[in-house]
Amino acid sequence: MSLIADTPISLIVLCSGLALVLIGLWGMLTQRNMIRMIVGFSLTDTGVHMVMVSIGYVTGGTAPIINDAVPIAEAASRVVDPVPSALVLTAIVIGLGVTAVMLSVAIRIYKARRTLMIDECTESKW
Amino acid sequence: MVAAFFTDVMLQPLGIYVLALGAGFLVPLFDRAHRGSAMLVFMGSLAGMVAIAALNLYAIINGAAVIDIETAGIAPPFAINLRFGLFEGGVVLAVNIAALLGAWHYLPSLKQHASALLLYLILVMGINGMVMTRDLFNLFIFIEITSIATYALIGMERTGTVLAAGFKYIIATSVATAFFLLGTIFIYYQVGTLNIDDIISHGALIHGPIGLIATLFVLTSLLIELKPYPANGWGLDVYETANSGIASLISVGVSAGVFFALFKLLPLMDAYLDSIAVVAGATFLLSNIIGLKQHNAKRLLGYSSIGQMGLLTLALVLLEQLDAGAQIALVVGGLFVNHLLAKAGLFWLAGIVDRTNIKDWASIARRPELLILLGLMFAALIGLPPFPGFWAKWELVMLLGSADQYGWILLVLLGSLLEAAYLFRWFSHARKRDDELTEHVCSFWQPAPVAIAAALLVAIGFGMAGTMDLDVPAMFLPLLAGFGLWLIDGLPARVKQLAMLLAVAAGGYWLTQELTGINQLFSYLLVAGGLLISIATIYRNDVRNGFYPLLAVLLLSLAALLRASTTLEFFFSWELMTLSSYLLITLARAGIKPALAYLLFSLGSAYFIFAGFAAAFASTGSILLADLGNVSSPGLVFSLLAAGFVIKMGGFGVHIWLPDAYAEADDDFTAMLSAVVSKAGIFGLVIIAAQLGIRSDIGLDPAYVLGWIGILTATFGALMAVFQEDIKRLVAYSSMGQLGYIVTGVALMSHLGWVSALYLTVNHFLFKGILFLSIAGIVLRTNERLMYKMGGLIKNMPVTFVFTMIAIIAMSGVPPLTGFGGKWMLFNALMEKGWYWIAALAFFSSAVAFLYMFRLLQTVFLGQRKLEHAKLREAPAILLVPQVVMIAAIMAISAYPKLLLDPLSAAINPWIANTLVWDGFALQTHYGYWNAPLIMAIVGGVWMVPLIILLLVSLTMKIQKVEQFNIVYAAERPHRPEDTHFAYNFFAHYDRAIGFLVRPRATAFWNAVIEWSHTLGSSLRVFYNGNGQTYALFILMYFVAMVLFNGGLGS
Amino acid sequence: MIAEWTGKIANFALTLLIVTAYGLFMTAFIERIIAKVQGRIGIPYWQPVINILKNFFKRTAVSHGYMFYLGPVFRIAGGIGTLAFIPVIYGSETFSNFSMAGDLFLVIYFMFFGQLGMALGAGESGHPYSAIGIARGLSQMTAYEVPFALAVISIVIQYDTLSITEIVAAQQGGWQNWTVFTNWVATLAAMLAFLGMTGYSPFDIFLAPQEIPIGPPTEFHSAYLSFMSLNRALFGATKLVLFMNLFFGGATGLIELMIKTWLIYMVAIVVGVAFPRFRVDQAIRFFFKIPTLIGIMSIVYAQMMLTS
Amino acid sequence: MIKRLFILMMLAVMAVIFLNLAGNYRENTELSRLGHYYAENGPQELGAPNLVTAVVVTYRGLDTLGEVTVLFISAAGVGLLLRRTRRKQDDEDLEQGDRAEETAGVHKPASEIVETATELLLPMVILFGIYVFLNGHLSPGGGFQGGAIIASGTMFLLLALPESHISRLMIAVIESLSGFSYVVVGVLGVLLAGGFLDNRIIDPGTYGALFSAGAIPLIYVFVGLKVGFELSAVLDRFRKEDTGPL
Repeated sequence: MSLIADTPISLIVLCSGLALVLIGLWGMLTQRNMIRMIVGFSLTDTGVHMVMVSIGYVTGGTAPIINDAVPIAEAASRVVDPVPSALVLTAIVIGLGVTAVMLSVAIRIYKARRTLMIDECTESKW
Repeated sequence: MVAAFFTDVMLQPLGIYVLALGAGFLVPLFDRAHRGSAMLVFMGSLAGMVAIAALNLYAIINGAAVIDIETAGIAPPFAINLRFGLFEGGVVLAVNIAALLGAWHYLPSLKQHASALLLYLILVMGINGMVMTRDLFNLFIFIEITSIATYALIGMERTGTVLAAGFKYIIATSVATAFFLLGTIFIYYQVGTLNIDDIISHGALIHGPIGLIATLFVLTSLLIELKPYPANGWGLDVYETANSGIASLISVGVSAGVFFALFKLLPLMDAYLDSIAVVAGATFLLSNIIGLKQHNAKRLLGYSSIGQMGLLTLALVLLEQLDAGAQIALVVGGLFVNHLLAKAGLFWLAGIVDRTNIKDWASIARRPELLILLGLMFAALIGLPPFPGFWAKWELVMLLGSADQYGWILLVLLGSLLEAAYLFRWFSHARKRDDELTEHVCSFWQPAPVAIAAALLVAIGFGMAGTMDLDVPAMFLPLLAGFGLWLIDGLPARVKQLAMLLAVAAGGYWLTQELTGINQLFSYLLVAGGLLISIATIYRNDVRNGFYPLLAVLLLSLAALLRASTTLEFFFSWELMTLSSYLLITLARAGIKPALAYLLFSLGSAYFIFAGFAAAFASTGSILLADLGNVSSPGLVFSLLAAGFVIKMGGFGVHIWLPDAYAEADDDFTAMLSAVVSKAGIFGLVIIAAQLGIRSDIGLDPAYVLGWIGILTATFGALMAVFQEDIKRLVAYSSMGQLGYIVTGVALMSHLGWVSALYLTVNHFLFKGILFLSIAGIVLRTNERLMYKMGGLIKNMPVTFVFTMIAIIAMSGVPPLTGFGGKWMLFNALMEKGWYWIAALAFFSSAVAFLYMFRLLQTVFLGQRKLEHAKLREAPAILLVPQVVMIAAIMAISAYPKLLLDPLSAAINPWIANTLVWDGFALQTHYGYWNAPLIMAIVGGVWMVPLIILLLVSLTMKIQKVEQFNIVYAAERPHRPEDTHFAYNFFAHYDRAIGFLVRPRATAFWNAVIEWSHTLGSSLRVFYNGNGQTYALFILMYFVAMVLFNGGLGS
Repeated sequence: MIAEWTGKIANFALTLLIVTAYGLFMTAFIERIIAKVQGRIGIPYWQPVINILKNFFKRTAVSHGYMFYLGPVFRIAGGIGTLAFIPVIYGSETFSNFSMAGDLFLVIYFMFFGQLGMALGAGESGHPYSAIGIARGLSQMTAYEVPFALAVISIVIQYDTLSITEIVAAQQGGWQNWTVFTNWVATLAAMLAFLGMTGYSPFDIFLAPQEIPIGPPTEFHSAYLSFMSLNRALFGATKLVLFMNLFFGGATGLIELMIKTWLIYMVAIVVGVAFPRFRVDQAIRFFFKIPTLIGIMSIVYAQMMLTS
Repeated sequence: MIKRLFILMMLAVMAVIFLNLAGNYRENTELSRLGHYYAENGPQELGAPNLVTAVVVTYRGLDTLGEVTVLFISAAGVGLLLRRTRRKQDDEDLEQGDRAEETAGVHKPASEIVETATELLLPMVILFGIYVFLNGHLSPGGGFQGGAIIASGTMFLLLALPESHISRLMIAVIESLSGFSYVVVGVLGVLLAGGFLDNRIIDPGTYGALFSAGAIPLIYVFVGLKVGFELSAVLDRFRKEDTGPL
C-alpha cells in the first residue's frame, strides 16, 4: 500500500497511460476484426492522452484557472501546467476525428466485401 | 482596412491558410448554391495559394527578409509562429503547383462531391502547414489534418481493394502519429517548450533515456511517414490502388511535408544521423531492387516514390554530416523538385492511361505525345540531363566523393541504375506496338498537367544550369535543335532530312569551330563524319517520327561533348548522347528490347565515369577537365573512368548489349552507332589517358589491365563474329573487336601506341561506315539479315561488293590498304612496350578476323544466288555516296599515310613527345620500317602485271560466260541455290575445335545477374504480405530496432 | 632515279624467275619422293612446267564473273609481292628485292593478300566445295598462325628488329649463330607451324589433293589454273626462303639457298608421308596445344636470353 | 502462433522501453518555462482566467483552428465515405438476402423510458452545452466540451427517436459559417490587433466577467456550434449511412 501511496500521482497516470498504449497496440496487432483494431487504436490513443496529462502535473498543483481560489500572484507556483491540458484537448478531438474516419472505412469495407477480417483484405501486396 | 486585408493577410504566407480554410469551410455552401461556383472557388483558391507562395518566394529570392509570422500577437515560443524562408517557400510553391496541376487532373473525380473538394483543399493546406509551422505540436496537428484528409480521399472510391488499402494506411499512420505525440510530450517534459527553434537552442536539455526515446519516437514517426523499407507496405498498397490523383498527392505532397518536417527537426537528430542514413539508403536501394519484380504500374511508381524519398533523406542526412548546408538547396532542392514533378506527372499519366499492368501500356504506343511525356518523366527520375535531378545528383556525388564516401556513391548510383532498369523496361512496354491492344483514347487536354510538369522540369533544369557557371548555350543547343526539328516532324521526310543536315552542320560547326588538338581531330570524325553518314539517311523517305530530331540531338551532343571544358559539361553531353542514341535504337521495329540493354549498360558506363569524376573532384576540387591530370590518386580515377569508357565501347565481358543493339537498330543508324557513336568512348579514353595515363605515378597496372581488356575484346569479338549468321551481328561483333585494338593502343601510353590508336580510330570510322552502309543497302534490297539466305549478290550489286571488299581489306590489315598501317604501328608499339603476350593475341585475333571477313563476302556476295534475288537492283545511290567519299579517304591514307599521321602526331605531341621518325616516305620505329607509298606501288605493280597478262591471254581465248549452276558438281547440275550455297554454319569445324571459347558466358553471367536481382527482389518483398497487422508490426519493430540500435536500453 | 628503279625491277624479275623455277623443280622433286615412298615412279621433273604451259595456252575458258577472273590475279600477285618484300640472298644487292618497303610484319600480312583474293575468286564460281575448302583453310590458318606468331615475336625479341635483312645479318658468322641453334624453341614452334602452312599431310584437308573436285581451285582451269599452279610453286619457295632467313641463317649464295630450303622442305615432306590426314578441327586443336605451348616457351626463352 | 509470440516479444521490448521512460520520470515540481509564462502573464495579457482556454484559443490558437479543421474534415470525410450510393451500383456489391436483412434490422423503436428521458433532458443538455462553451474562458470547459455536450444531446435524440430528421442543410450552413467566421475573427486579429487569432480585437472587459477576454467567447461560440453540429452530423451519418445527400 505504501508503495502506491509513495508513488507520485502523475507517475501512476503515466504508467497507466503507457500500459494502455501497450494494450491498445496488442489489440491492433492481434485482433483480426477491424472494429476491434479500432478499439485498440482508441485505447492507444487514450493511453497517449493520459501520458500527456500526467506530464503536465506539478506536484501539489491545482487547476490552472486564475480566480479567487488562485490569485495571480501565486499562479505560477500553484497551478499545474496548462499546456499539456490544452494539448490533450486538441489531441482528443483529433483522435475522435481519426476514429470516426476509421469506423466509416470499416463500415464501407464491410459493405463492399461482407467481412471485417483484416487478413482477408490482402489482395494488394508485394 | 481592405487594403490592409490584402497586404497584411492575403498576400502574406498566412494568406495561404486563410484562403484554404475560408474557401474550405465555404465550399459546401457554394456547392449547395451552385455546383460550378464551388469548383471555381476550389480552383481559384489553389491558384491563389500558388500565387501567394510564388510572390513571397520571389521577394525572398530578391533579398527580402525571411517572413516570420507570429500568431496571437505574442512572440514565440509562447505562441505558435510560422516561417516562410527560402526553403519553406520553395517547398510550398512546389507542392502548391503540384497540387494545382493535380487538381486539374483529379477534378473529374473531385467535382462529384463538394466534400472531396474541400478535403483536397485542406489537405494541401495541411502540407503547407507542415512546412511552415515552427511548433512541434502544431506540426502534429498539420500531420493529422493531412492524414485525415488523405484517408477520406483514398476511401472516396469505395471499392473493396481501395478501402482495404486505406484501412492499412490509416492503421499504420495512426500508430506513427501516436508515436509522434508521445515523443512530443516527452520532449516538452524535458525542454518545457514546443517551439522548434526553442527546442533546438535548448537541445542540451533533451538528455538521458527519456530524451533519447522521445527523440526516437519523433524521428521514427517521421521516418515511418516517409515509408522506409520494410515498414512501408501500407503505403505501397495505397499507391497501387488509390486514384492517381490522391496517390500523386501522397507521393509528392504529403511526403514533401513530412520530409520538410524531418529537415526542420534534423538539428535534434545529430546523434542519429547514421541510423537515418542507413535507413534511407537501404530504402532507396531495396525499393529499387524490389521494383524490378513489379508489373503493376502504380505500385511500381510507389516503389520508385519510396526509393526517391529514401534518396532525398539520404542526401539530406549526408549533407548534414558533411556540413555542406550550402548545397542543400541545390542537391536536396533539386532532387525534391525533380521527384515532385516527375512522380506526380507519372501518377497522373498512370491515371490517364489507366492500364494496371505495365505490359498493357502498349496501348499508348501510337500516342507520341503520351510516350514523350512518359519518357521525359522517366529521364527526369533517373537524373538524366537536363532535368533538375541531374544537377542535384551531380552535386551530391561530387560532395560524397570529396568526403571519400564512395560506399554511398556506389549505393546512389546502383539504386539509380536499378530504377532506370524498371522504369525504362516500362517505357519499352509502352513503345511496343501491339496491334491486338486497343489504342488508348484520351482527350487532348487530359495530359495537359503532365505536360506542364514536364515543361517545368525542363525549365527548372535549365535554370539550375544557369546558376552553375557553365557553357549553357553549348550544352543546350542539341536539345534546342532537337526540339526545333521535333516541331517540324510532321513535314515530308525530305524537308526534315534537309533541316536536320543543316541544323547539324551549322550547330556542329558552331560548337566545334574553336577546338584544337585531339578535340579538333575528333570533331572531324564525329561531326563531319556523323554528317557524312547522316547523308545516307536520305535513302529512306518514310515518316520516321522522331528520328531526325533525335539524330540531331545525338550528333550535336557529340559536338558539345568535344567542346566540354569541365567534367560536368562532359557528363551532361555524355548522358544526352546516351539518351538520344537509346531512343534512336528504340525507333527500330525490334530495337526496343536491345535498346534497354544498351541504355542500362550505357548508364552503368556513365555512372563509372560519374564516380571517376567525383574521385577527381575529391582530389583537386575542380571540375575542369584540364585539372584531371592533377589528381592525387590517378590510378583510381583512371580505372573508374576507363571502366566507364570501356563499357561504352563494348569491352570484353560487358559487351552483351552491343551485338543486339547494333543488329536491331535501323540500318543507317547502325552505321552511325558503330562508326561515330562508339568513337565517343575512344575520345574519353584518349582524354583520360592524356591527362592521367601518362603520369609516372599511375603505375603500370591500370594501363596494363586496360591493354589486356582491349586485346581480349579484340580476340573474343573476332571469335564471336565468326559464328554469326546475321550479317549485322557479325559486323557488330567485328566492330567490338576492332575497338578492342584501339583500347589496347590507348593503353600503351606511348606516342606510337596513341598514334596507332587514333589511326585505327579513323580507319574504323571509314571501314565500319562503309560496311554498315553497304549492309543497309543489302538489307534494303533483300529484306534479309541472315547471310545464308543471301548469296551471289555480286551480280546484282557489284558496286556494293567492291566497296565492301575494299572496306574489308582495309579492316583486315592486309597491305597495302590502311588496316596494315594500324596493325603495324600497334604491333611495333606493343613490342616496344614489351607487351609480348598481347602482341601474340593481336596476331591471333587478326587472323581470326579473316574468317568472318571472308564469310561476309562469300556468303552474301559470292556463291549461288537465290532465285528470288535475280532481279535485285544495286543499292540506292544516296547510300553509295558517303561510301565513295570514305573509299577515297581509305585510298588516300593507304597511299600516303603521312597525310593522317602528321595531324595525329601533332595532336598527341602536347602530351607525349613525338617518336615518329620519317625517312623519306618510310616511317621508322625501333624495330622496323614501313614505306607505305612504295608498298602501294609494288602491290599495284605485282597486281597489274598478271592482270595484264591474263587480259592478253583472254584475248586469244574463247571465254564463255556461263549460267548459274554451271559448275563441276559430280556430273550433276544442282538446281536449288539453297542446296549448293555453302553458307549456313560456315565454320562448323571451327566451332567443333574451339567453339567452347565462345559459348555465351558473358550473356549467361548477366542473365544470372538479372535472375539474381529478381530473386533478391522477390525475397525482399516477402514482408509485403498485404496484411495490415503485419505492416503495423513492422512499424513497431522499426521503432524497437531504432531504439536498440541507438542503445536506448543501455541504461 | 628511273635507272635505279628500273634496275631494281630487273633484279627482282631475275629473282622471281629463279625462285619460280626452283619452286617448280621442288614441286616435281617432292612429287617424286612421295611416289617413291608409295612405290610409284612419279612424274618427270618438267611435268609441272608442262602442266602450266598446257593450261596457259588452252583456247577455251569459262567465266563466272569478274571476281572469278580476278582471283588468280590476286593469287599470283600475292606470291610475287611476298617474294618482293623478302631479301633472298644476304649481302646481295641483286637479290635484296624491295625489302626496303617493309619489314617482317609486312611480309607476314601480305601473305594473306593472295589467299584472300583467290578465296574471293573461288567463291564467285559458286561451287560449294570451294567455299568449304576456303573455310577449312582459313580456320587452319588461324591455328598455325599462333605458334608462328609466337615464334616470330620470340625472334623479334631476340634480334631486337623486325627487319629481315637485319635478322639474317645477326645470324652470320657460323652455324652456331643460326636461330635454330640460338633459339631452338622458337624454331621448333615455327617449324610445326610450317607444317600447316605448306598444306601437306597431315594438314592438307583444305586442299584435299586426292579427292579431285575438292578445294578452292575446283572451278579453275586453263590460264586461271596455270596462274595458280605457278603461284603454288612460287609461293611455296618464297615461304621456304622466309623460313630460311628467319631461322636458318639465311643464304649468302644460290647454292646455300637451295640446300637450305630443300632441307626445310624435306621436314614437311617427311612428316607428310609419315602421317595420315587430320580433320580440320583436329588440326586446329593440334596447333593450339603443343606448338602453341612451345611458342609460349620460346618467348619466355627469348626474354631469358635478353636478361641474361 | 509464432506470429503472436513475436508480437508479444515486440510488445515486451516496448514495455521495457516504456519502463525506461517511466523509471526516469520525475514528477515536475515547478512549471515548465511555457507554463510559467502563461501562469504569470496569461491573465493580464488575454484577460482569461482559465489558462487552458487562454492557451487553447489564443496562445495556441493555430492549433485550435487546426483542430476545428480536423473535425470539419473528419465530418466531411465520414460524409464522403458513407454517402448514399445509387442502388444500381450497390446491387453489384450486395446480395439480395443481405439487403433484406439490412433494411429489416434498422429502426427499432426506443423504449418509453428513453424517449421520455430524452424529452426531459434534451433541452437541458443543450443548454448546458451552451453554458459550457460560453463560460470557457472562466471555468473548466470551452467550445469543444460544449460542442460535445450538444452532440450528446443529438445522440439522445437519435437514440430515442431514430426516425427524427436532422436538417443536413442547417448543419452545413452552421458549420460552414461558424468555421468561416472563426477564420474571419482570426484575420481580424491581424488587422486590429497583434496577429492572426489574437483575441484582443475586442476590449478585454472586466476580468472574470462573462463578456470579457476579448474574442475568446466569440471564438468559443463558433467552435462550440461547429463542434456540436459536426459531431451531430457524424452521429447522424453513422445512424443511417446509406441515405441522404451531404
